[in-house]
Amino acid sequence: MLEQHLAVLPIILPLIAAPLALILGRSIFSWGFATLVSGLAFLLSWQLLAAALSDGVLSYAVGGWAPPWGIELRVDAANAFVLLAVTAISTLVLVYSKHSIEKEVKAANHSLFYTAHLLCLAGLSGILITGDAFNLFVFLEISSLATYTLVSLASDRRCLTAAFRYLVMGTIGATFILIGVGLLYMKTGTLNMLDLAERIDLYDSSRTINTGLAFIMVGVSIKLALFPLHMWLPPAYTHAPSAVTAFLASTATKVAVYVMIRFIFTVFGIDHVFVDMGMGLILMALAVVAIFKCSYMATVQSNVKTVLAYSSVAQIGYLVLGLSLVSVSGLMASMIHIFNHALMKGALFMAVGAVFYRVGSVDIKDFAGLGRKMPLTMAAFTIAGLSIIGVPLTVGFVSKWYLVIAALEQDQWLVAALVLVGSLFAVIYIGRIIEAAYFQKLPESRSSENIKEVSWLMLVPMWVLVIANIYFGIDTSLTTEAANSASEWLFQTNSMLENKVMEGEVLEGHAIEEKAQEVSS
Amino acid sequence: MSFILDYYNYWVVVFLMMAGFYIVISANNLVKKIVGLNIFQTSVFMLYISMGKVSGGTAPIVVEGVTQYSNPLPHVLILTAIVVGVATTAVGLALIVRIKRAYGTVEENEFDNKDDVI
Amino acid sequence: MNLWQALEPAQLITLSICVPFVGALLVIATGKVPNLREAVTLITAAILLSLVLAITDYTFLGTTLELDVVELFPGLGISFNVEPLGVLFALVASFLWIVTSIYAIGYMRGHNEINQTRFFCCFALSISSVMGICFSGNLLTLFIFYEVLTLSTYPLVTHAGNDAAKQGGRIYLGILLSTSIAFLLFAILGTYALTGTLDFRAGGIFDDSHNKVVLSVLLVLFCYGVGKAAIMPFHRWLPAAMVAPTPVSALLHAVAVVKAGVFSILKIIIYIFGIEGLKDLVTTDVMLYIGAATIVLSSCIAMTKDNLKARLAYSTVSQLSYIVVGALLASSIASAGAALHIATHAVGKITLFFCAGAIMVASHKKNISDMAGLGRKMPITFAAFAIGAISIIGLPPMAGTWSKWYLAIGALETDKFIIVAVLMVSSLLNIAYLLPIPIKAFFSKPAEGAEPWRWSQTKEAPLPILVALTVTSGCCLAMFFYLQPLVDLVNLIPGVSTK
Amino acid sequence: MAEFIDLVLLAMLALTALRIIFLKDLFAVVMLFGIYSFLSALIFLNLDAVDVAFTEASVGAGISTVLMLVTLAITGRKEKQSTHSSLLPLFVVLVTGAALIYGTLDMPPFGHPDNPVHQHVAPRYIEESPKEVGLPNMVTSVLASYRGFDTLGETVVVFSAVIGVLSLLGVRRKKKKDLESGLESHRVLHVVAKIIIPLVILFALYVQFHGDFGPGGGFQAGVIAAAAFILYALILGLPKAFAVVGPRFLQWMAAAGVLLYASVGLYSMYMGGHFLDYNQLATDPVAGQHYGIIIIELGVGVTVFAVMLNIFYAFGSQAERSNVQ
Repeated sequence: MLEQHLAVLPIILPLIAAPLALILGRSIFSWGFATLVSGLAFLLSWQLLAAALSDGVLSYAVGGWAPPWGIELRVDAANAFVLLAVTAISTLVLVYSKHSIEKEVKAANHSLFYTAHLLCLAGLSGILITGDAFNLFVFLEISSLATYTLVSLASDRRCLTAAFRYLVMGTIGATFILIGVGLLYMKTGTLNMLDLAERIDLYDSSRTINTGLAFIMVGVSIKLALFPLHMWLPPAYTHAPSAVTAFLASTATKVAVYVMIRFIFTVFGIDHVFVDMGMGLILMALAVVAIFKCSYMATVQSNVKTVLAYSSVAQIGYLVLGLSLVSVSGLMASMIHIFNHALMKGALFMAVGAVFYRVGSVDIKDFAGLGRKMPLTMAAFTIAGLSIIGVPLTVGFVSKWYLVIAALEQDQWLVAALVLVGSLFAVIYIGRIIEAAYFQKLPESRSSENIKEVSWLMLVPMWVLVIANIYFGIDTSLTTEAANSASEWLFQTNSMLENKVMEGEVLEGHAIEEKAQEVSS
Repeated sequence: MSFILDYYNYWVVVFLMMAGFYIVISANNLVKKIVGLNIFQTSVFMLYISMGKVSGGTAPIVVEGVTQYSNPLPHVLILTAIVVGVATTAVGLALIVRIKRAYGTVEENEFDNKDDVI
Repeated sequence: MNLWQALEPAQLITLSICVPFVGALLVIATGKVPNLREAVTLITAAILLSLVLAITDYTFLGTTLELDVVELFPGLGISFNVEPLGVLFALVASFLWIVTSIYAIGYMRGHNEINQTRFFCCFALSISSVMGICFSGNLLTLFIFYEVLTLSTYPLVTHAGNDAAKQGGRIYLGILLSTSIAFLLFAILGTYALTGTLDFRAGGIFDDSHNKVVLSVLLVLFCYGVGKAAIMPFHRWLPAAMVAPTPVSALLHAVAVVKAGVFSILKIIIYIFGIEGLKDLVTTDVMLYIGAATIVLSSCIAMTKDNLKARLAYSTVSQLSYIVVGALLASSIASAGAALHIATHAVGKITLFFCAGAIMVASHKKNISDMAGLGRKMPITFAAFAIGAISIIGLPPMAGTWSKWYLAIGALETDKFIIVAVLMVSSLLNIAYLLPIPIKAFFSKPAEGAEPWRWSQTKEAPLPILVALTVTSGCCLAMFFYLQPLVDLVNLIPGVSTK
Repeated sequence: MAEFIDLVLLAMLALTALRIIFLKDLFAVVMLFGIYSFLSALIFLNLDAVDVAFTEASVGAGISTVLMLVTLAITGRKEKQSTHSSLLPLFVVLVTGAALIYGTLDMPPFGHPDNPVHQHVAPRYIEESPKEVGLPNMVTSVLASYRGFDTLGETVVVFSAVIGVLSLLGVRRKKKKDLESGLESHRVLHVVAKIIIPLVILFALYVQFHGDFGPGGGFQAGVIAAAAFILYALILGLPKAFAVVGPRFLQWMAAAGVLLYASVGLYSMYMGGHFLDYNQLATDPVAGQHYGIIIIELGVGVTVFAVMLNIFYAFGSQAERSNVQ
């Protein structure tokens, strides 16, 4: 029973839990329930990844209607891997959020908060797993609406304008995706991604298809905050409640990056996107500019959450750069970084949230002297910060290693050098904060305040992520294996598509996928 | 001429979309931005419905003696999309109400003077 | 002298890295009881020395010690491989750690420093990472411990916590991390992309199939990537690091950290490029002359410094480039000189720093101009200073003579007369900026305006400090007469010979 | 003829959109938006999309416009002159528009029966759905069965909207009764309302259960039923409406609708099928489809009703608060 429905459960579990969490009403019940559900979703996605790694692909026809008539859910190593990261972070953030939320969100809204969190989780899982282009739009909107709500729940009024800007930009992005999907549908008559992939090649040079691709790319780029469409992200991350920022920073944009990968590699085909349309160069250029511009922006901010928000935009540059290299190793670098960056940013934002919990503000000057007052929190921040910088034995180093190796493989020596030079900015923006925490005295005005370490409920999730930062920085076998099979899978599917065009044969239904599976096994 | 007949519908729809899009990104008032967003989306709905139309067809409800129906799938998609649109609108308007209460204004250029909008 | 025969030889590597690490943890644990904490430090240092001596034994016996710890990337991980050059460096570092620990106890207490526990803990951590660098079996491992060393010494540099210390720390971390990430890591990744391996191999891992232009670029990247070697223009961090307490400057910024830098360059040249392979690269000469320029320029800068530690720092910059130049001369005898210079310069320079610290503790004087006549109050200190200075200059009967001798012969052999000239000029400059200090201290009168009541109270520094500096200056002398074990060790390095 | 109507409507739409761009009076803008919505509903009708037209009329011209008007009552009706240049937006729009026009050039011709959309996937809906699902309204079949997962998502989107609105605005029960709210003094309106409201609710029920055969369904029915209560609240004031259905109850209703929908899916899983596989609900697949669709449409209707009404409550109580101030 469970195995049979493994693909659909991670979506419907939080989906059904969300209204129940609302009905439960009391903050503590909703919290416990949401955490439990998210933990279950994590276990399920663990199973799902194991199944995907051993069996290749799981296809699930919702409603029993075979694709392309019904909606298909498709799980492969790639999305199962991202899903694992999303559910893991969600669970940890939920554990963390109990106290954090008590401080930052009005008591009346607590159960709404947990409901919205579950809705967001359901939306993100749906985006990852679905194999239907329009269904993706629906889940995108579920997660987006929940996200706007979550951002606007903070007590500072600035969260409202941030959420509004996010809403307008996000809706424009979603509408662009809707236009793109519409154009594809118009030319192919189908919405199933695999079916789309097969039919798009019949109309290879069509202007309509190209426009559709462009609109989907721009729409997704807004959602993943690719420079220069990132303007919504820094205010949203800065003013949202800390638990929300920790969750969003490590999941939402990653899911959007996956959507981009999904469309490029399994729908349009890399030849079409990168060779015919020349997107590779555009993406690469934007990614490099993002790395430099936003890393620089991060060094001049005074609010630590803004610093980390700009850092996130820069890190998205690394993700996009990896996939723009158009190679198995480049894609693998992106997949690994999706996972690793979630670990780093989750830990960093949790640490910052802990500081907010005690100090009530997260300006750099408020970090002065916290190294002594909150040793565990600041140690967590330091280790995760070193990970962002890319110091060896942390996940950041692993990501950077694979990305640079991938660039060098393509003889992109300049890009490789830029990646490394770009990461130097992290030394500055993380260094400023650490220096304030450890080598500045607590201001006189604060010495009377009772600043001490936060409760274990906040520390445990934070440290789980920190330890994961180190563990996966040393034992890279799990991430490497999953990312590698994910990217190989994506490339195989893609090359199958292209072979088909070359041989001129038209494969019906899911024949391509079966072929790809044969090759992989 | 047949070229124009084939495409005039889409062109006008594109114009409408862009009118909505322009309102979203140029309007100063937040309510007007939401109006623009709605116009933008409604026009996209028209794009979808246009592609579902079959000349000489009827609404996709089984009627005796009719063989040519318009395509029901775009209709289904747009039903969903309309709901998504109104949901976004409601949240957006709720945000505007709160912004008005918190800042005393809903004009974009007036925030800049008030230190808050990044 | 092998106390550890019961153990599997390869485990010695693990132990030599773990012992200081565990020592660091114990220092934290015993932080509340200073006497116990210091005892822990000394015992750890003694155990480490015995471990390294055991490893030396094995090296002379020809036993290969190898250890693969963990695989980070497919086919590539943290692995250790003991070779003679590393053993030489490990010997120097572990021996001087004991001496410095004794010194540090006297200094830190005499100076009433704050945060002593953090100090001793980070100190032990950096020694642990130095051991990692010594025994690293591939570039990745070297890089990892190199970064750990940078990070664990950062708190030592910013120890004082005031604005000057923070500024110094920023420059220190900024330059070292930046160069290591932007150049060294890039060079390592480039090497990996070209060859598919990062292992240190006798004769190097590059062969004729690799593009010489790319290799030339890689050489430059490696040289500058190892920022700890302080080749101009990336030398600014070393004077900046002088804000640290003197024991830190002594052990880390005269021995462990800076030597880790030049050691890395030497190791990369010998085991990655190969001494032979170096000869074909166009940038070898370029870097050689940059190194030569560094020698002369920083000696000139040193003359202008009145602050004793700053002068010593620039002297260090200059001396480090001797080793770089020796390595880049691409001759077996010059390389031997470079390797020996690691040891001889270490004992000489640490003596000088010890003296600087002793003066600071005893008389609170930092500037050379204030030290006139001080020699009569602190004869032992200034005598040691004179010995150290003569060793650095390279005059008999001090240790420094030998390494400079070999370097000069190497330069002559390769017909690089400019380098010979540079070595001569530099020695003259050394005389000019080092010898006047003890001479003035002994033979001049105190300057006008010195506070007489304070002057009369000045006496020699505390006993631990005197013990330490006597030992190191004794070493300077002893190594002139008894250098043979080290020479034997150096001769074991593939492609390197003193003959 | 149809093309001609289409052209006229499109021209009117274009005029409306242009007028909205330049108008600064927001009340007029919102009213024009209502008109725009109505016109597009007419276009949908003209293009055979009766269900969509129904929905657009009730949502775009109805609920959205009402919400915008309430918002305007709080924020004021004048847009101020923008200080920043409008050149950049114009440029962005022109580029986007040019891209779209470029994209239209390879589009299949409008209304042509050989277009890919009519050749792939859709034919099965048209030909088989009356047999497989057993409903004459293909839109309902596709909506509720073939793409039932989308519709579940849609219901959840609506649910998310109410979560957002409630967390932002909250519904306040008024404590003081002294202030006269609504239009209580207008006797005529009372009488008319009392006649109309039951009729509207009856119509909503009709739309709810007739959706299988003609245009309509849970979504439209929910909106219409909500409209009846909104009318009630407008005329008799929020407190009286709260007495009939309170906001708290509506929250539960909204949750219950989603759960009802999802439980059909879970039950079909329990019966051994896939999620939302209605064939499992009864021994006869077609009957099973019918049961499934009725229940999930009910779930949609309940949720949409509760959400729309609750959103109105939230905005309404805010507006009253600003009136008091």
